Amino acid sequence: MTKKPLLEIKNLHVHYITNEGTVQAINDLNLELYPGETLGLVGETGAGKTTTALAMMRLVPNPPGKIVSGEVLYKGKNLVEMKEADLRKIRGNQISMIFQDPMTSLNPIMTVGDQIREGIMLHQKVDKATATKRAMDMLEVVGIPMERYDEYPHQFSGGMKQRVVIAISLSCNPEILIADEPTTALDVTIQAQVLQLMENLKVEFDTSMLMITHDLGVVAKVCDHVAIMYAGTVIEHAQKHKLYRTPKHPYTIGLFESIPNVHETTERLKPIIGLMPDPTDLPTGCTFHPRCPHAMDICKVEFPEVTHLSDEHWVRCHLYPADKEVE
Amino acid sequence: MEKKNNTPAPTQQVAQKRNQWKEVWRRLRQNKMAMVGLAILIILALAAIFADVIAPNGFDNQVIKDRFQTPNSTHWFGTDNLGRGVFDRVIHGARVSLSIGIISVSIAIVFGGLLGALAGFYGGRVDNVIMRSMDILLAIPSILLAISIVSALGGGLFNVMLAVGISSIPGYARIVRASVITLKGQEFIEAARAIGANDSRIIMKHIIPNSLAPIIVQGTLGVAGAILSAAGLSFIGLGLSPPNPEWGAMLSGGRDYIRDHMHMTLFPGLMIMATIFALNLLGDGLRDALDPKLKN
Amino acid sequence: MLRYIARRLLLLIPVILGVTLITFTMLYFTPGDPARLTLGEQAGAEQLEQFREIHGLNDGYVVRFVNYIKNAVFHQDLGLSYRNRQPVFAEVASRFPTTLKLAGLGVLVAISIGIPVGIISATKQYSLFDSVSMIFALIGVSMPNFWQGMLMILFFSVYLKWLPSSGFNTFQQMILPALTIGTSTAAVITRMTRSSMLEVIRQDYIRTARAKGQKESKIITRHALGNAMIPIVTVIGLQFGYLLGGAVLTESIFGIPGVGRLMVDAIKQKDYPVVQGGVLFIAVTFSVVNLFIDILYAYLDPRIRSQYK
Amino acid sequence: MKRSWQILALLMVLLLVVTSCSPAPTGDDPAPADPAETEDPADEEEPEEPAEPADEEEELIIAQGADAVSLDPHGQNDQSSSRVRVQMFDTLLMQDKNMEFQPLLATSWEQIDDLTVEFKLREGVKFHNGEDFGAKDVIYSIQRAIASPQAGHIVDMIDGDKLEEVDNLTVRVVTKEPFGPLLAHLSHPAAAITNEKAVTDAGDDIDITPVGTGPYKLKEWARGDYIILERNDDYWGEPAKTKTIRFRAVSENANRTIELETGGVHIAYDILPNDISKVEDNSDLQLFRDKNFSTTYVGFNAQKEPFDNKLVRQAINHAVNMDEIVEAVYYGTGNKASGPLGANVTFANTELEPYEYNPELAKEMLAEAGAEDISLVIWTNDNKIRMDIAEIMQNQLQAVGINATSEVVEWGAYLSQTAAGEHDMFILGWTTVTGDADYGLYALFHSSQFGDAGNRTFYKNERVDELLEIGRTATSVEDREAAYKEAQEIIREDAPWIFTWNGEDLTGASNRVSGFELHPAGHYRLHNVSLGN
Repeated sequence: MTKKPLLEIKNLHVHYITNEGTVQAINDLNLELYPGETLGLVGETGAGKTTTALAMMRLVPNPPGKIVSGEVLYKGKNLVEMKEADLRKIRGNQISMIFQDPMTSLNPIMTVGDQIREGIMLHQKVDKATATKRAMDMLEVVGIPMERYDEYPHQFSGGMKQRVVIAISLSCNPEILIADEPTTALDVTIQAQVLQLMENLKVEFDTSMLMITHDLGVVAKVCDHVAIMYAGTVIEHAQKHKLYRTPKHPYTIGLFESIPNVHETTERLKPIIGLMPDPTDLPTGCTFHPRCPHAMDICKVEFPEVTHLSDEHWVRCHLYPADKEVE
Repeated sequence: MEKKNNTPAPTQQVAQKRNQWKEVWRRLRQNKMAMVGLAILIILALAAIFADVIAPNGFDNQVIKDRFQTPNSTHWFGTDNLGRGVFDRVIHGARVSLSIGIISVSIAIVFGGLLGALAGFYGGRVDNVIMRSMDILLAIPSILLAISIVSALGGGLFNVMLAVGISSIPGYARIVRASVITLKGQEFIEAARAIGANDSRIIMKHIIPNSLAPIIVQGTLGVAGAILSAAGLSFIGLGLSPPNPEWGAMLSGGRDYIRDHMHMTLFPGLMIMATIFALNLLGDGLRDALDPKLKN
Repeated sequence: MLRYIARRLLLLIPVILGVTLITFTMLYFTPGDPARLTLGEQAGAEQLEQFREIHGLNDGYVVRFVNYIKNAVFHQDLGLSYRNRQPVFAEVASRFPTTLKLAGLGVLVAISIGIPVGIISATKQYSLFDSVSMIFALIGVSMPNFWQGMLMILFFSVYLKWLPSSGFNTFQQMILPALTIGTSTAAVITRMTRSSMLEVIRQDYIRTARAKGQKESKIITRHALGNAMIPIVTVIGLQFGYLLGGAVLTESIFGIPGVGRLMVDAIKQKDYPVVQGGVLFIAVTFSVVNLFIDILYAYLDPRIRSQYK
Repeated sequence: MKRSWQILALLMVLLLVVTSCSPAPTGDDPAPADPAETEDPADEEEPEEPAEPADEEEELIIAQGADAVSLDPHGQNDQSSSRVRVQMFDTLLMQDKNMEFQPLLATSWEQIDDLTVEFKLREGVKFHNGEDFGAKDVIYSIQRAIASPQAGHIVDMIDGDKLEEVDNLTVRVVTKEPFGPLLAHLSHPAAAITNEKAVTDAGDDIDITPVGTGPYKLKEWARGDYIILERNDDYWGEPAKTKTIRFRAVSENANRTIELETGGVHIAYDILPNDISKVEDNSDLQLFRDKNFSTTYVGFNAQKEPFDNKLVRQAINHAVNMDEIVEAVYYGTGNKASGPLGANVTFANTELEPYEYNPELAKEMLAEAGAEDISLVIWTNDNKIRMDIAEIMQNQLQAVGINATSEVVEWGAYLSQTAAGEHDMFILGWTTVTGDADYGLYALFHSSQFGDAGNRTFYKNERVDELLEIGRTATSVEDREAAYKEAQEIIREDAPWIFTWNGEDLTGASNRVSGFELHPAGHYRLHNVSLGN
C-alpha cells in the first residue's frame, strides 16, 4: 500500500470453453507486481499459472479461452479492454515473456538473430542494420557469440535456446518480464546458469519480473514476493520471508510441509491429502475445502475474500477474518 | 490404482482396450459431422443389403418402351436408355460400389499391413526388400497401376477389387511400418518378449491391435478412394461394364445422353458424391476421435 | 546437397528396373494378341505372322525382356510403337508437354484457391467462412472428377456456350479442364492447408511471436505459413505427380491428347512398347517430382537442410 | 521469413513456365484471328502460327473420333487414318458413291487375260516431293503394300513379282489367281500410290511423312490432337476448294456435336444418333446421312451344340425383335439387316426377307429341335452399342425360355477367344470396305477362313464355298452376281448369324459448308468442300 503496483490483476476470471465442458481456469484472481521486484507465482501443475501469465498479455488462446471478467491494470491502463493495436505496442516492448519450453518457443525455420531482430524492428524506430546490430549485442548479452546470429534454433542446445528466448524478451528493455517456468525444461546444471543470468539481467535492465514456478527453491533464490496459487486463484500473497516464515493459508502450510528441508529434521514429509479439483467441476465455496484440515461449514458455501494480514501479506481463507476497511 | 506395470494382466489390458474404444466412440458421437457421415453410410449400407427389397425390379429390368422417362412417381430417378429404373440401378449399384470399396481396402490392409508389419518388425534386409518394392509400386501413379493391373487381369468385379486393392498396398505398408517401428521400441513389447512371446504372437497380439488407429482412419478414407478409382476405371471402359450397375459404369453409360437425359448421370454421380462425402466426414471424425491431441 | 541429389538419383536406378520388370511381366502375361489388335479383325494370318516376326513377339519371356533392357540401356531405345512404328520415347515425350501443362494449370488454380482459403479458414476457425469453405472443400473432394467435367461441359459449353468443350490449344480450351482439375485439387490443398495451419498456430513459437507484439497478419505470413508449408508442399507435389500420370479421366472427357490418354489407348490396343515406355517415363517423372519436393523441404526447413549435408 | 512466399512464388513461376511450354509444333498464344473471323466468336480454333502472314483464308475444321494413327499409306489401316490419308494420296482408280469406278492416277484400264489388267497412267502428275509419277511408282507402291502387315490383306492377291512396267505410263497388274474384285481392291486407300524416294528419305519417320499425289499435303501434325493439311497447288486435277483443313480428334462422342454447335468445328463426323435432332433442328447446321458398308451381326458358334443345329439358329433369329433393337440402340438409324450384306454393296441380294419376329414360332422351333433348355452366353467387347444389343437380346431370348446371359470380354481376349471357337455367340461388325460382295462374304463364310481369318462362326456349307469361289474368280459380272445372290440366300437360310443391322453414316456440318459428300466406305474426299459465309 505504500508503493503503487506496476501491474495489478483484479478479480480475473478466465474460462476455457470446450465440448467437454467449461474449464474455470482462473477464478477471481488478484495479484500485484511492484516496480523492480520479482514476484514468484507458485502452484501445482494445473493451478492456472500459465493461464495467468497469458492473460496478463491477453494471449490466452481464443477459442477456446476467454477472459470472462476482471481487470489487468498496467500503469493504470486496463489491458483487458485495450485495443489490439495499442496492446501490441506493449507486448514485447513493455511486458515481455519467457516461455516454459525453449525447445518449442523458437520458430524452427527462422535464424535466431532474425527472431531477436523482429521484436526490435517492431518496437524501436531503427533501420534494419541498427536492429541487426542490436540483436547481435543482445546475443552477446545473454552469452552467445554474435557469430551465431545466422544459425537456426536446432543448432542450439536447450539452455542456449532459452538464452535466445531471454534475449528476445529483453531486447526492447521491457518494464516487466514474465518468466513461465523458464528452467523446468532444462538440465539441472543448466538451470542454475540460466537463473543466474536472469537475475543478473533483471538487475542490469532494471526490470520487474513475474517468476512462475512450482519450485519453491527457485522462489527462495530469486523472488522478493510470492503468490501461492490454487485452483485458479491466488490464495496467499506475501513478501517472501514473511511467507516462508509465517505461512497462513492451510494450503501454503501444507506445501511447505511437503518439501524436505535440509535445515530441519522432520520425521517424515506430510503430503497434502487428495488431488487438485477437476477444473470443470470446482467445489463450491473455498476450492480447497475438500482437502483442508481446518475446513468449516462456511468454507463449503462461501469463497473467502482477501484478508490483509499486513502490508505485504494477504490471504484468502475463512480462518482469517475478512478486511473490515475498504481501500 | 494406476499401477505402473509393464506387463498388465491380460484381462486388465482387454478391459483397457474396451474402455479405450468406448472413449473413442464417445468422442466420435460428439462430432456432429461425423455422425451425419455415419448416418449416410448406414443408410447406404442398408440400401445395399436390402437392395432386392427396396428395388425389387432388379438392376436389369428393361422395358424398352418406357425408356428415357424423367423422374416420376413410378420411377423416382427416371429410366435409362433401355428403360431400366435409374433408382433400381443406383440402389443395386450401392451394393457393387460399397463392396468394391470395402473389399479392395481390405485386400490392401491385409497385404499392406502384413508387409509393413514384417518390414517394421524385422527391419534390416527384410525391411529393405519390402520397402524398396513398395517404392517401385509407389513410383507408378495408383490409377495407372490399377489400369495396368485390370488390363492384365481383365475386367470384372473381383479383378477390379484386386487392382484397386493392390495399387493401394504401399500406402498401408508405410503406415503400418511406421507405427510398428514406434511401437517396437516401447516397453510393453519388450516385456512381452521377455516373458517369451514369439514373434508372430507379438505381431498379432500387440503390434497389430496397437497400430489400428491410423489404419482405421486411412482405411475409411481409402474406401472412398477405392470407390472413386473403380468408378474411374469403369468410366474409361476398363472396369465393370454394363449391365453392372456400378456407379462409374452408369456414369460412363449415360455420358452420351447427358444433354437430353441428365438424370441418367445425375443420380449415380450424386450417389458417388454422397458416399465419398460421408466417408470423408466419418474419416475426419475418426481421426479426431482416435487422436485427441489433434482435436481443436 | 549435390551429393544428396546424386544419391537420390542413383536410388532411382533400382526403382526404374523394378518398374520395368513389373510392367514387362504384367504385359507379357496379359491375354490378347497384339498383332490381331493392331492389325484389326480383317487382317489375314500371313500379315499377323509377319507382324509378330517384326516385333519379336514370337520370342520367349526372357529373350524379350533381355532384349528390351539391352536396347534401353545400350541404345537408349525403348522400342517402336506397334501401331505407328514411332519411337516410343518420342511418342510419349510429344504428349508430355500437354500433360505437364494441364497438370501445371490445374495445380496453379488449386494453389491460388486452396492456400488462401485454407489460411483464412484456419485463422477464422469455426467462423461461417470456415464452415462454408470446408463444406465446399469436402464436396470438391467427394465429386468424381470426370462427372464434374461432364457437368461443366454441360453448363459452360452447352447451355451458356461460353467455352469450348474439347481440345487443349487455346486459352479458352484450357479453362474448363484446368478448373476441373484445379477445383478438386484445391479441395485437397485447402483441407491440408487448414489443418496444417491449425496445428502450427497452436505452436509455442507463434505465441512467442504474439508476445513480441507482432501483428496477427504478419504472424500468419512470416511465422505460421512457412512452418505449415511442408505438408502443403507435399500434397501439392503428390497431386502434381499424380496428375502427370493420372489425369486420364479429365484428358478423356475434354479430348486432351496427354500422356494419360496415350497410355489408356495403348493399354486398350495392347501397344506394349508404348505402355511399357509410358509407365517408365511417368515413374521417372514422378520420382523426379518427389525429389524436387524433397529439395524444396530443404529450402523450407533448415533442420532438413542440415540433414542433407 | 520470406521463404514460404519464395516457395509459393517459385512454384507458381515453375508452373507457369511448365505451362507455357506447349506441344512441339505449336506456339502458345493463338495468332489473332483475321477480321472475317470475328463473326464467329466461339471459333477459337485458329492456326497457331500461320506459315505465311498473308494467310487470309479460314481453315476448314473437322472433328473425328480419334486422331490418325499413321499417315503411311500402307500403315495402320484404321478409319481415322484413312479419312486423312485419302486427302493426300491417290489410288489408281476410285469408286464413286454409286460404286462406279472413276479414273484417278490411271486414266483407263483393260482386262488383258484372267489374271492381268493393264492400266494407262495419267501424265504430268507430280508427288508432293516434286518427283514425277510413273509406272515404277505403281509397282513400288503395290509391292510395298503387299509386304505391309497392315495393308497386305487388301492387295495380297496380286503377284508382286509379276507387276510389269510396259512403259513409263503403262503398268500391268497380275493376280496370282483370277480375281474378280481386283479393281475394287485397287480403289481401297491401302492401295494408294507413293514414291520410293519419299519413303527412303523419310526412313523411320515414314508414318508421319506422307508423300502422295493428292489434292492436299501435310502441313502440321500434333499427335493425338490435330492434323493440318494444306492445298497441293501442283495437284493434277482441279485444285482443292479450301486452302487448309484441320482434322481435330474429339474422342467424346457428345462433344463432337457440342463443338459443332458452338462453332469449334465445321464438320463433325459420326455424330451420335441421339444428336440427330439437335443438328436437324438447328438452323445453322445441316445433317448428312446415308447408309454405309458396315454391318453388325451376332454370330453363333456353328460347330458347337446346340448351335450346330440350323433350326436352333433360325429359332433364335425369330426370337429376336430386331426392330426394337434398331430403335433402342441405333435410334432408328441404318436398317435392320435381312442378310449378310447391306443393300448398297455390289451384288447384294436385295430380295432377302428379314427373319420375322415371332417368339411363339421360335419356341415351337426350339421344341422341334429338342433344345428347350438352352443356356447361352452372348459375348461382346466393351463397345457400348454392342453391350446394349447384348443386353436387350439377352432379355428377349429369356422371353422364349432361353437362359441367356451376356458377358463383356476385353477386346484382345475377345478376338483370340472367338477365333479359337470358345464362344456360344458373339457380336461383331464388318465393313465391306471395297463395296464388293467378295470382301463382305468370303472371309466371313468360306470354310477356309475359320477363326482368325474372319469366319468366327465356323460355318461351313460346301455349296457356299463353291459359290464364293466362283464369285471371286469369275471375271464376268453376270457370273459373279448369280453366284453371290445364291450364296446369300443359302447363308440367310442357314443363319450362322443373327442378321442385325446395316449401318448409316451421320455427319453434321455447319450450313456454311458446301460440296461435302458422304461415301459408303467412310473415306470422305474433301477437295470439293468449301466454307461460305
